[in-house]
Amino acid sequence: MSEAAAAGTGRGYLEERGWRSWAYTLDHKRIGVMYLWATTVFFLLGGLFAMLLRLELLSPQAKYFSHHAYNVFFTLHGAMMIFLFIIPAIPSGLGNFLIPLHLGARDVVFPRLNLASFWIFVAGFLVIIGSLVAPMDTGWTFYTPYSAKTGAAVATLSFGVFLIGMSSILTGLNFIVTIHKLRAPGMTWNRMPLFLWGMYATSIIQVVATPVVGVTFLLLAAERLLGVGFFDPSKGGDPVLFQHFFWFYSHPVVYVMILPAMGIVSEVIPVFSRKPIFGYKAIAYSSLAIAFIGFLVWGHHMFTSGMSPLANAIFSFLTFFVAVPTAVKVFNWIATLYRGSITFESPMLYALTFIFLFIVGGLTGPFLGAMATNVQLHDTYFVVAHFHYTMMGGTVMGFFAGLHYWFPKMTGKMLDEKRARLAWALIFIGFNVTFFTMFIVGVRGMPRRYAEYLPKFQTENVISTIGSAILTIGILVMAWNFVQGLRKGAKAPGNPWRSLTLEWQVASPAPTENFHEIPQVADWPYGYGTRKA
Amino acid sequence: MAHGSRGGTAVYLAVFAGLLALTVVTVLASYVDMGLMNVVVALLIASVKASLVALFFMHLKGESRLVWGFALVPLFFLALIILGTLVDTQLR
Amino acid sequence: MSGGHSAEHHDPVVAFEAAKLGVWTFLATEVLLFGALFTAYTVFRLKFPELFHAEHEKLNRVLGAVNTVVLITSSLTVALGIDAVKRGKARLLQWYFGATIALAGVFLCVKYVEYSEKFHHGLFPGTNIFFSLYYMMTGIHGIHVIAGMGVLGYILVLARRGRFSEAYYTPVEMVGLYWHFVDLVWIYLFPLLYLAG
Amino acid sequence: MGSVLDFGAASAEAGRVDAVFLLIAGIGGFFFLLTQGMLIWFAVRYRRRGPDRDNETPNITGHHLLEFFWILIPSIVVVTIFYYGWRVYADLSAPRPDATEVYVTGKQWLWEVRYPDGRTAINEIRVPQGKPVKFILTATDVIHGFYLPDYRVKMDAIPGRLTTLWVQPEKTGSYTIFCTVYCGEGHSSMNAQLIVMDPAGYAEWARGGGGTAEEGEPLPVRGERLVNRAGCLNCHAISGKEKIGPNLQGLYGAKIPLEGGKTAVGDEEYLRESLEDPGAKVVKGYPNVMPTYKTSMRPEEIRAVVEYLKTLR
Repeated sequence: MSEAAAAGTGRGYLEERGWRSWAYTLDHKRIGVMYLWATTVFFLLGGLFAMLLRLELLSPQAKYFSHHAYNVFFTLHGAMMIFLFIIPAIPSGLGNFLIPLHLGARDVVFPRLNLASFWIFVAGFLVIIGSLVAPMDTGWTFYTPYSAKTGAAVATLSFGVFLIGMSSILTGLNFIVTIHKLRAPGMTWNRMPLFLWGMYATSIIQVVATPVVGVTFLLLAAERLLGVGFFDPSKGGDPVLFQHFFWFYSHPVVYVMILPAMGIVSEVIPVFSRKPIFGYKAIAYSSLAIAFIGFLVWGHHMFTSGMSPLANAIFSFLTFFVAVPTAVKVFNWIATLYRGSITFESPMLYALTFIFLFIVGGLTGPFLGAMATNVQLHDTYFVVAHFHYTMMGGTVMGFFAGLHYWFPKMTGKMLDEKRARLAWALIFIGFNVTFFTMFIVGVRGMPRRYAEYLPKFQTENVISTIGSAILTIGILVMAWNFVQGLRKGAKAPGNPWRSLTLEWQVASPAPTENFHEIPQVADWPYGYGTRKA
Repeated sequence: MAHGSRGGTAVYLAVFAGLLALTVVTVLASYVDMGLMNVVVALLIASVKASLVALFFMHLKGESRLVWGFALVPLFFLALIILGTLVDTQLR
Repeated sequence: MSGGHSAEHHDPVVAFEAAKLGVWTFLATEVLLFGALFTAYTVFRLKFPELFHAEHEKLNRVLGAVNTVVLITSSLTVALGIDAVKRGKARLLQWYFGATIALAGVFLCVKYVEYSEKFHHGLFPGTNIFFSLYYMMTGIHGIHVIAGMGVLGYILVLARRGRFSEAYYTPVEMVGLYWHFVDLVWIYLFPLLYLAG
Repeated sequence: MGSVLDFGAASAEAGRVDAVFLLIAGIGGFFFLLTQGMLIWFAVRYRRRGPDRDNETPNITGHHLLEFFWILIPSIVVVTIFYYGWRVYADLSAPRPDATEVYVTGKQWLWEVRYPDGRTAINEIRVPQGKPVKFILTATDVIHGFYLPDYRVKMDAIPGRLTTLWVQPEKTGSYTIFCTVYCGEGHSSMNAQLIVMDPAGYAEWARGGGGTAEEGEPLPVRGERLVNRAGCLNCHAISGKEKIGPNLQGLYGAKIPLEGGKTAVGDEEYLRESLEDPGAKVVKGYPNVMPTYKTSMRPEEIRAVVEYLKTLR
């Protein structure tokens, strides 16, 4: 693709040592790596809480923990996984690392702002830790009036989430302007790697939706501290208004999570199929379409909240149209495999797993979009299963694909493939055992967020817990593989996957300023197939 | 970079005068009881004022389509959150 | 939101355009930040028209109008300041931006008078929905005014050090955009809270 | 209830919801087999057969007609599903004449039931078979969710508002009601029963003033029944591992440390007061969250509960 992708001859970006070289760095790659470390910690913490939940659910009675402890655990599991892991992991972590490399730029357009976002993120995290003195027990959704009344440190936590949100906004802003202004010469919009399209759509959501949740949390804090009553029915307020504000952000934000992961899959599939991506424009524009439609559907979280019948009907109708661009993507990925020359290295395994699990997550969506079945399944384990199939089966698998794919570029080391495949197998089996049972128990009527449950639901719960143990072992094997790869992985060549995107045309690990000379781009990055069709 | 024009000051002063005049108008209008129209009139005047500020003070007038896009897109989402919420709260 | 260490920024036109897009994107965020408050206003205003009518009479229309004029004037001085530096009159910029900061201070003083008068009459953020809205909207706007004074002051310091000329005034223009936006929000807050009850 | 395949719908309307479910499951199943089948088939069929093949893959970059169809077909399918789901829901939530009205109030953490004739009950709703029921829901503290899985319906109970939910009971029996909106510590214990009675039995029960004691039933026995039914055991254990409130065994006659440093003697008056005005003397170390039973239990019922508690020495 690139005529003069001047292979970087400069020093690797990891060469400089000492904590100052990290804490004050303006290098997007280092900032990305710092985000990845931070989010890894939260992923493991959030996973630990999930394990505690699954442990408790072995028994129908609250056996190991008090109800309060259980409630705190699921709140922290949700809040950490959402706000501290899955929202920043791909956009801020991999996104930071890759966007300038993909664009053929030396850095993002506002490097200082980028560093500031990272430290705001850390500050938000510290505030959230501070709120643990009276740990949250509201669920990650913070529904009023409960969150206005509970004894937990809601105001503190709100402030922490506000800071995280600010970091997210500034990152999104930075990426939008970077993609507009720093594309290398010849890099037209339709020559951009599809990961960038995903990131661009994601950034728009971050910039537009996040302030709403920010101010909502401020209002919640004001409700507790100043007695403001927007959400308090005794003062004439409306608790459902909180839900509108919350979901105006929190529905689009699931696309903040999934769109970049879809971008990663769109990168990985052609490389390991040795074939051009099928339907580039359809995949690119469907990212924007998903981001846009994603804004119109927040009410589908509220069909049982006593919304007006018209609002119910409109939101249900619009919800279904998210399915269309999503289906288009899935069809295009599958069509890319057709007549390829497919190999199954770990990034490809995870990318294919993404498609497999995301199809399940996607096809269970219409049950929740259709009003009649939504009213039955809302707030049951069916929703939990659907959410985890899309977010963990989707986003997290995409994230894992990305980590395995770009590990050589980030570290200059190769991962052990055998161990990676063992981890993949365990994760795949464990995930399905854990979460598919939740569909069943949800259809049978088990509500979510229950510390104790009716004995008739026990079989499914025990199976699910066994699955989660397998899943955990798989993730630990994967983590071990990353550690071993960092310590003694074989030295990575510049382009181990024979990819055509720009980041692979420079040395591994990537040089400090990415490109010695700004590359000239003459073609799209998916020109793998040579034979006429 | 674009350079300031000599006519700039005059335009700014004219816009300023317009904004002052509209402020006076809107305050006076608020003393006339027009029922629901009071809000409509107040918002109309405010929107004219806001447009003046955006077009001239914020130089939107001479900007590229890209910047116009960046300026107008959030207004769509603003309308969206207000209307989407009202479809529920007004029709319950 | 000024430049960085990379080679791209050596091209001042790109840097200026990028900074401008950055600020407009930031303003998009701000629109939605206030957007949630405007939504709450609309919802409750339609729910409790009588309350809004009765309570808005307790606000001081004259002080509100004075503050409107103050903010509009401060917007003018910012615009004139930017115009001055574009024409190479960097010293004039300092005067205009100094005036802007002073006007922002006046605005806050008036706000302080209004708040303390309301507190004196027992009207607090928790009193009723109208005053909840009044305090939250003007309060968050007030925070923006304070932040604006901060960045305007920073520009003033840089201007004193002679950083700006007709060749380079990117930060001046960017801060100007932000300040106009603060004015723009008030242009809506004033009639919604003080006039159209 | 039964197995996964037997959906166990409690009414014809619930059966209609199941039909929507099955329709979506059918369509979903078809697309599942189609997409996963192609995914796996392509992955196996087109695996790499040799390094030389890598450069010979065909240069296919898209196909407009295919793209068109896989935009068009999903669009038609989803609109169909939307319409069907919306129709069934609209019928389910449409008002019906001659309904039995039941007021249900969610409180942390019990359901208070009030019939139009003034009778009240806790965590137990009795309705006659064959007549539509209109639940009028609200809450006093936080949002709760009123979920009847056997009828496939759910509606939130929101403080300061009334929401409604309709069901058409057709079979007698007892159906579980869950709280589905997270509401704090006792959320998962906030269950209730919907008891559908045959019309004759219901009429007799209604005439009897609602669950009064059988003739000559000793007070402690009646009290035990009330304690089991009124949600007390959601928050209090009799003995053993504590729940949200203090254990019931040994309360009577004990010296009880209170919040604020005082102590109280657990006599009849204390027990009565704790039922009618729970916030007056809160046992040290426990949250002041218990609702009053003053309105939902009659004085003789309170007396029966106290007598029962006295037996737990």
